[in-house]
Amino acid sequence: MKKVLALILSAALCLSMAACDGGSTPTTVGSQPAADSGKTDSADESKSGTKTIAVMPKLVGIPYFTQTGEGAQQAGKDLGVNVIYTGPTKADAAEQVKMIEDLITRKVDAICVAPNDAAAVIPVLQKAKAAGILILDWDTPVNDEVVDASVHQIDDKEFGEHLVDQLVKAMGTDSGDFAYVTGGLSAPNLNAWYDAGMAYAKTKYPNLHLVTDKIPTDEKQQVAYTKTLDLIKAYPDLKGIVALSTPAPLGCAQAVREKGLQGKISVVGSAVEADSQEFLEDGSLDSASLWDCASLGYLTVSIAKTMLDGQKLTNGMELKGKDGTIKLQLKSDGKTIIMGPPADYVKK
Amino acid sequence: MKKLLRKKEFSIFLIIVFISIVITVASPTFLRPDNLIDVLKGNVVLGIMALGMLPVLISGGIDLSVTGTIALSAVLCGKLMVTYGSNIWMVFLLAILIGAGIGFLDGIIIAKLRIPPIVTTLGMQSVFVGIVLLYTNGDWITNLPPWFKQFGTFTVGVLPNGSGGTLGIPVQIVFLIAAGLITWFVLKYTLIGRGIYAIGGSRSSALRVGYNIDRIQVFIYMYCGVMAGIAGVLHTSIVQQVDPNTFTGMELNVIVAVVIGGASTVGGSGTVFGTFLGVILMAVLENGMVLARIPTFWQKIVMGIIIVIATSFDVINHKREQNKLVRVDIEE
Amino acid sequence: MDGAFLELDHISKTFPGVKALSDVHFDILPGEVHALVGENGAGKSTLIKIMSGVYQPDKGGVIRVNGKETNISGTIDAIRQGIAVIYQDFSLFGNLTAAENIGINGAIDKNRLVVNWKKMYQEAKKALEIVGADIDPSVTLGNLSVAKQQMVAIASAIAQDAKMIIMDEPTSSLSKTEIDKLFEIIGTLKKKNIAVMFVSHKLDEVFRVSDRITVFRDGRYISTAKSGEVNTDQLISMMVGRKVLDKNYANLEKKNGVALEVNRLTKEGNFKDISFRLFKGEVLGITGLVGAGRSEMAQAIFGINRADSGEILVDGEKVRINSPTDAMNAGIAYIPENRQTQGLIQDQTVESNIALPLLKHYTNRIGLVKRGNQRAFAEKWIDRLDVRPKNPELLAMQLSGGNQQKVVLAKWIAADARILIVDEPTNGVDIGAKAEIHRIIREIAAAGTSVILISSELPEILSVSDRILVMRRGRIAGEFVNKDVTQEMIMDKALVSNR
Amino acid sequence: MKSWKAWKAKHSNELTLLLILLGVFVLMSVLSPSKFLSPGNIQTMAFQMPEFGLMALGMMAAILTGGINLSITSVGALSGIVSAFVLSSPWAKTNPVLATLLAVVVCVAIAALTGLLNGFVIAYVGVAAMLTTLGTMTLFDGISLNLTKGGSIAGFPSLFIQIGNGSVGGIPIPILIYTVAVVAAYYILERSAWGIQVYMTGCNRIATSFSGINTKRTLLLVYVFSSVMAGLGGLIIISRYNSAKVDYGSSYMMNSVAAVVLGGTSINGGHGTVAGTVIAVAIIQMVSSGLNILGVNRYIVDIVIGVILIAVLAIRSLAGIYDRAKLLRKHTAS
Repeated sequence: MKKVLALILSAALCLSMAACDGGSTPTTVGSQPAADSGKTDSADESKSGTKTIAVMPKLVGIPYFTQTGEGAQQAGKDLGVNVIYTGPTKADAAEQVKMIEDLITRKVDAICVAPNDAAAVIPVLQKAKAAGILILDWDTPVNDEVVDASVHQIDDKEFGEHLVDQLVKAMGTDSGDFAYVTGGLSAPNLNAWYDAGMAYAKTKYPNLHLVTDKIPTDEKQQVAYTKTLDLIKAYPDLKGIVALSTPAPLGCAQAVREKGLQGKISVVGSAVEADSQEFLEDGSLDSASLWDCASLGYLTVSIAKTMLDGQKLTNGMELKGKDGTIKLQLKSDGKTIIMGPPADYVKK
Repeated sequence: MKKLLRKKEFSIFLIIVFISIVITVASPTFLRPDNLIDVLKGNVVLGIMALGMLPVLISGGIDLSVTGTIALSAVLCGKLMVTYGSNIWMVFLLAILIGAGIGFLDGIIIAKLRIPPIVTTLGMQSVFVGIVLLYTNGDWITNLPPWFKQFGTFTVGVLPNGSGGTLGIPVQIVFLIAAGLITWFVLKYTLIGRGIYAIGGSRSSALRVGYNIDRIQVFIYMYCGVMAGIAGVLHTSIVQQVDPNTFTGMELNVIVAVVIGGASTVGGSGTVFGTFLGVILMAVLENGMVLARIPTFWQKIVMGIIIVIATSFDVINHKREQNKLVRVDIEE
Repeated sequence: MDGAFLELDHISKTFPGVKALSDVHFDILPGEVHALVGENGAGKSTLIKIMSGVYQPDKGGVIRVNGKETNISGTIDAIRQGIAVIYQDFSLFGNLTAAENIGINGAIDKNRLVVNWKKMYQEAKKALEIVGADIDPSVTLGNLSVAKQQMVAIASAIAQDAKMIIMDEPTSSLSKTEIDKLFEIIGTLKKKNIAVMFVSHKLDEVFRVSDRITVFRDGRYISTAKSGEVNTDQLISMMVGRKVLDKNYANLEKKNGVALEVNRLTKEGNFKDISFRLFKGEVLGITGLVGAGRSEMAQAIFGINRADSGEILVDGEKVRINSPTDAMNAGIAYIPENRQTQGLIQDQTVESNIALPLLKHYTNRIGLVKRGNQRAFAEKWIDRLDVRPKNPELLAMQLSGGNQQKVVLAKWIAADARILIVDEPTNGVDIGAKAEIHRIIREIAAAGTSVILISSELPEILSVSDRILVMRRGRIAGEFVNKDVTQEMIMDKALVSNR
Repeated sequence: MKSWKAWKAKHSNELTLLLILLGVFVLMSVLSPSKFLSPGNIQTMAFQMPEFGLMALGMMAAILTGGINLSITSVGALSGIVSAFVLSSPWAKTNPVLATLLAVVVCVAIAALTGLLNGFVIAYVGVAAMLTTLGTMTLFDGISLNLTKGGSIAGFPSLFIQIGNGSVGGIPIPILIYTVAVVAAYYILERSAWGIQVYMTGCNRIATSFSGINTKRTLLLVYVFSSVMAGLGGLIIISRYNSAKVDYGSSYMMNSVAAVVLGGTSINGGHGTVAGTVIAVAIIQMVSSGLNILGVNRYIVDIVIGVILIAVLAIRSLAGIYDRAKLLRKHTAS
């Protein structure tokens, strides 16, 4: 009886393996080499002539990181490198570390990681480095000597301050009640924006008054929506909301729209242009600020490629960017790259 | 009156009243009809899933796979609308079919293979959640057809909102009420519904009386599935896009709500009214936390404490009653 | 017999190892109350199970309903043929209302989709009125007293228009007044021309209600008599038979010190003013009817449910017993009445069952169990009590009733408690094992252990104990020295309110 | 030979699981010899398994009594966070050895406390384990959140980092800790007097207490044990990730239930072996890293695990029904 069990299970496994053939493509969006590297055991990615660059987002499957992924894949095609774009299914540092460990096993040439938690990935990145792998971080800095280059879409401080400026612009006044709605209490970059924004507001706009501690919405639009409704009621004089993380602004805007408070409450935040369009239209969302996600992904790969080719990064060097060549903005430390100021999307 | 006091629902009703008072003191807006409507609307999904979970718990089972069901329903319905336009009827039909299908699988495995419900549904959950994310790669489904968005914001009737104007009842709430009535009817008036209570009360007696236990079990899980399926559509109608990742961990909230509402985890007891109270308690807590201006970082702690206390409270009451039983009538 | 509603002839039932019934006869007329009496193990419950379709009789038996030969394929079938059983546990739904408990069978039978509560309540009301019980149909059954639950059970039988109702020990846990009420009900059933089979130990009740009385003994049919034509003593002698009891009690009044003394032990709703002394090396039999509060009392002494007042002295020392652990430390052991759920852990091995109470005896300093010793120990006791098969690795549930009971005994004898309380040790155990168990009890007593033997089987009590206490309705009704005491004398104390 | 037969019969479940494990291993190796079989990967798995394994052992103890411990990962996180405060304190910089030791002690102590809370409510108040632990899960998460304000606590002495990342003679320290914990768990649960009481309580609480065993106390301690295992898991996690944070390892909760049940522990309590759980953990670990290395979609992993779980239990219960039928036939025959 038990023998049967074992057999059936192996069968079940094989089946699921078969399923993988169809299934695997999504996470490694369109990057054939990476996709089939599993099944036909093409030994190590490195052996197959072209370099392999692994780009790991905080998590796969949210619009923001899907777009960065597309950028990265684009770069892969243009620059003739294999790009593996894969990450955990939820923003869990533990999962991410495991996957990096597996990437080391896959002997990739470079790992570009957007860490869920900077400190958490340092040990594994050190392992990677020991294995002779080029280490980059992007989206969120690791802040450790282990990384060879650090790609910043923008300086967190600047962005946090920028959002506050946007809010003041939207409100048309620099005094009144406002609130922060954030994706999660434990997201480092969101917290960085919040802290920077608050510090900035205190000094520059002393009359802005934060009504309550930042409200968490666990990266869910629906939660942002209900919490905003609560906010609106709890604080009748609320004039503005700064929404951090990509789903949050949409949720807030939805609440504002539903209550018809477009005129009264201004919402600004970090959102992907495509999704925010409709809310920008009816003014429930005053402005969405974000960098061009695709470019970020592209730039990251492009820099990794340059370094793998053994070139040294220099400030102002010419580099292939998503839309033609760009000049590299390198900070004095020789490894921090700033992509440029954010793009603000407003009602067209 | 005494009978009322003995009712399980009553203790939680008291807790709700108490908390509501606290909140209202902190923020009078709490009792404004528009707030209450918002609170309700925000918890329609939880409520409908709870109504589906209720019969499962009454029968002494449990269903962790609802998360997979609601996710699959939301995603497939979303795709259906985006790709084929389709219409509201097709959407709900699809949702119901999905729910019924998954529920049927659960039920068959539990009834025929005799795998404990918690294990079966745990496995099913990871399978279907996996399938959903595999299919969507977690990507959102946006720009749903306008007719669906209109459906989402559709309201019926008019109530005075605290501040002079009027407001209508969102269609989602209508669904919640309908689901409540249906569940109530099924549980109270159908033979199968009574069978659910019978199984939960005493499986052996239920057999002796002649209930077809397997059939009833399959029905229970299908019913739960269908409710989760419908919840999926309603969730989409509120949020107006589909985020496949948004449902993770939902099953536990649903179970807590139902059990707080007086359904026992060993089966046999539980009412629609109680479940409503359970959902409302959870909703009021969520909503009140912000209104009552409880610091963000204390909200979860308060939540946890209330859950533990509420459940202990009930158990202790029950024990006290048991001790009163007389075994032998003593000769005087 | 002509016009009988139900008639059984040449009914036998054999189980692996045991012949529960051999060639018995029973019949019952419409509107008749026919009592079936006999000691435990006389085969009463087996017959009931056959009548209610739980068991199928061996080949050769004949069952006739309304003179037509038939067979009762299952519980549902029994109900369809008009035979309803009221089990001691009633098999009702405690979480449902009285009305539903009464009405639901009908709904299921007709396979209705929708339940018509109005109708159900009406039927329930009607049935309850016939029974003459003032019970609100909408009340949850669990909140009703046992007596009321029983009435509901009867009502539900009526609602299924049963032609015959079997009552298994119906008065076992009813109060005096409740019993009177029950008999009224039986009266009304008679008027409705419903036959009632009344199964009971309590002879005074039997005489009160029944038209005819049938006596079984050791799975055999003894005789049937009109209740007017026999008296208590004749009946008792029929039940007991003229078999000579080997009163192998050690001796009387061996006064080598008091092992256990209980003073005015009282627990509300369980027992009252229990006082007695247990001497060293003595077997003290405690008998009385089921539900007289014997087990409750024993469990209080063992600390399972605490007594409200009164004191317990072991070897003259006053002891506080709030938990079984306390009791064990005081040297008291209790072998519960329900072997299946309380005495044994069915799906664990014989070895671990025997070893459980004594774990600490074969654990080393760091608390690990010395398996070798444990095995040796288990085997020793399996041997000494001759548990068959002699395999410590078998699961408890794989043993026959008798051997299971031996395992339970072993478990506690091994714990060499100075005071051993044995509650219905031979319940559902075949004759051979029974004798052995008796022998074992005597042996350990001879070895100096004091034993309290709780049993409703008088021959057992008489053949094993030195002294005998009789309990009735939560109190001690009499005490005998087991010399020239007869079953009749004991029965008399146990059954009949002071006459 | 006969004794071998007996042994085989007794451990058929573990053997079956081993067979499956072997199957998975072979399958993965065939699909990707150069990577899956690489020492690097074997070591990686050795680093990854312990934290999960410890959680599973904790979960197993709870399930053995017919309960469940949904707060297990929250306990891990909370106790990890508290000891992280010790480790990141300026004092720790100066004397790392003491700090590391203290951290371990604190971690275990906190875990034990949470266990006492769970155990008290479950054993003495009598609330269903599932409910209790659902409530405390929220509570513990809340406390962790409150302590960390959502951020992560980092900056531990390098000595402590070794616990999670170092290895002696090529053997990762976590796996050493895990091995010790497994052996300990085996002796505590399967060989000690208390452990036997746990199994007995799980089988039949009434009969056990009628045997003079204080089942309430036993139950209480079970949840303490469960929490302590989770605490150790948490310790390894924070060391591996060089920081402590609320949601670390949250993904282990339901997985550990799956592992325990897959390992042959009955969800109704009373039966199950440490060995079974350990093998099941290994299976899940291998499937998930194996599929990762193959570059297979992350989501497939969940699906595969779910399928394996149901398949194994289905066949187990069918086998059970089959055996019971056989037993019955034997009886009726005699």
